[in-house]
Amino acid sequence: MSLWEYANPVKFIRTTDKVLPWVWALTGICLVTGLVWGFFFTPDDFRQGSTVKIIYIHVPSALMAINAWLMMLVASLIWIVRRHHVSALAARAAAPVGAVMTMIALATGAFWGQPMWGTWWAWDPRLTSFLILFLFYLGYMALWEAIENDDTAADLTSILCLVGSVFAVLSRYAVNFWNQGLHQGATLSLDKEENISDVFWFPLLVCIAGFVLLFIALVFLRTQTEIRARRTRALLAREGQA
Amino acid sequence: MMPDLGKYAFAVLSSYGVTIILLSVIVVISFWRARKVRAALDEIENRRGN
Amino acid sequence: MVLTVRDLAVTRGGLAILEGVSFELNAGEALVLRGPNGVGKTTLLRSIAGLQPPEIGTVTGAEDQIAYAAHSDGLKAMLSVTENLTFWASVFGLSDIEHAIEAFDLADLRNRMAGTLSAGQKRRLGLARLMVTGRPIWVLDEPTVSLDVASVALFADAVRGHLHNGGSALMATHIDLGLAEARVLDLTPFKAAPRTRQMDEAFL
Amino acid sequence: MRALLARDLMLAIRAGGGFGLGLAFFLIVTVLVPFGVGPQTDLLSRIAPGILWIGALLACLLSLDRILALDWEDGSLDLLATAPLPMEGIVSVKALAHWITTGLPLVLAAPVLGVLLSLPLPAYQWVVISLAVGTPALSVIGTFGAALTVGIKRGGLLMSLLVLPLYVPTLIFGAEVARRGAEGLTVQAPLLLLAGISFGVIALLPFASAAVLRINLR
Repeated sequence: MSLWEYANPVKFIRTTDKVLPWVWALTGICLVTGLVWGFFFTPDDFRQGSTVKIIYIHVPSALMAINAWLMMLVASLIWIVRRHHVSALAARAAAPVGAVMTMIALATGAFWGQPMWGTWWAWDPRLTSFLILFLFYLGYMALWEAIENDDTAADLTSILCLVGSVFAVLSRYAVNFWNQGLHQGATLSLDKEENISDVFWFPLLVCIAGFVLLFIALVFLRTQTEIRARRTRALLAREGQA
Repeated sequence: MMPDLGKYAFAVLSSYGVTIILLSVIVVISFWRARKVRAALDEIENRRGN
Repeated sequence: MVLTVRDLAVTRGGLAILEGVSFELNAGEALVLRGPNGVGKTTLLRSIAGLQPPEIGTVTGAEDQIAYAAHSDGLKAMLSVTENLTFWASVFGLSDIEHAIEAFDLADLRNRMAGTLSAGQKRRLGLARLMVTGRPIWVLDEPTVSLDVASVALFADAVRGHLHNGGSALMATHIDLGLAEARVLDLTPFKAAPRTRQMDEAFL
Repeated sequence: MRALLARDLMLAIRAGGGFGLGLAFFLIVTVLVPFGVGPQTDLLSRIAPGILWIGALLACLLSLDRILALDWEDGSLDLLATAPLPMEGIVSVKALAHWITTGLPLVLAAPVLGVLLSLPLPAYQWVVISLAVGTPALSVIGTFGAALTVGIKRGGLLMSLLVLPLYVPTLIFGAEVARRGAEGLTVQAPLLLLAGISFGVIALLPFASAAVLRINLR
């Protein structure tokens, strides 16, 4: 019984069908708890006032924006190496979710930046990197849509994802070099947890868990949809032939 | 019930608003498309079964 | 030089169209593929030429031996007849194009731009390209489209000369080339049973 | 390979459009910018390095779909794939031909157009050097984009969308070299990084382009 068995589409659908309700329930619990806790029951920051509440959506969405791309990268590699269809379809399913996460991170960043820095948008390295990431998501999705043959599309988008990842890292480097920026350093780091106090830290953790679960739930659901759509096309093609 | 957001109310509320809207959109689209595709597949499978 | 095709199955647009195709092509032999439109002649030839990986089965003896000619001739409108031929010859590491020009009666056209040629003249130029490649196995997809009777005869002579020199030819065509020695393989019996491609099998 | 390069160059000369198109576009961009931002010399001279880089980049982008699409349409690409040339070599030669017909003229034209934008005197050499180092990367990356979209009808817009984010690091470092040169600062760091990107993509990206092209041909 190896992990690769889940790469069988039927097995994948059967398993995720069993798991999905639980994931959705957990997602709901975490998101509602985290956001309500964060919005209603956390104190204001002495410097940033009530805007600190934005952290409960800004940080998790930014994390997921990057992690979604990483997940697509891993899925693309699996498709290239082992040619499991579920893997390619999961990458396709994750892209719009990642794009939405990027949009949320950018939008909340703008709303936060306006009162703090006095500007909606600054060409700060982090902001710029996320904008570039968003462009990568758009290009990736557009390429999937543009190609008719499913396997060709899977092959080409996987390679685009690999090449894109390299260039995304390069861009991150480049924009850092180009502008030192306004954005504060990472809020979360393992060795200095004290830079954010527990009052903010626990609801943030719950929110991150909620966003991760939401991502998983959405990717499972959307991958199922992609598998069914592919199966529909395969059946239709066979009918047309017979 | 509503916490006092002070002068930053607009920033905080619109952040939460945008997030909830965007997340709802992607969730609703995902479910809608899942249902549509599932229906299409069921129809073909039933046709084959008969 | 033997081209061996074993148990080949090919797909087009996600559907299996031919399966179990096997044949051998020896030096000096010509094989004509026949079959109704859509049976998969083009796809089969593309697989043999190595442009498309076959679904199942093997093609041996094809590596770096094949000169492929399809519906489009790969001619540049802004290059003259000589320049087009010289280019393809040098891509294949050769330089002599005179015999090809002669064989396809292109001598009068040699300085004309390819874009100003008629369809039949372009086709002749496209076929002359085969002769400058120096490759022993010609894989031809509908080589006689838009050729008149005289040109078809020229082409048949060129093929015959090629076979005589130890080459071989694999052609998909409808018309009679007047090549009495050519074997004929009808592809209709190899039509694949309705099934999807292996790749899609996982979804069924 | 040399034959392929010679053919592509000859086609670019004969068919026109090859050399002329990119240059004309570059000229249009640099002429339009002063109309857009106003004729103040000090402002123009400050943004001139960036404008020249953006103009060069757009001119490259515009001519990308000619790299492979023409050979795809007339079947040459199929025939080249069966020829004894490695696909990696074919895409590299195509990129080189694109650079010679588009990138090189842009490099040479940049100082002339710099006059129109009152480019500061010390910037001339750095604009030329940064373009000379950076435009090969633009051609190679562009060939990758062209290979990705070669089978798609009207893939031009899609290709721009795919290539644009890939151009970002090259543009940033290239424009940075030009800007620092204009301000008389040291350019060593961005220039080295720009050269690094160029060498990196020239060495590695053709493998990706070749893989993509093989997938598209099958």
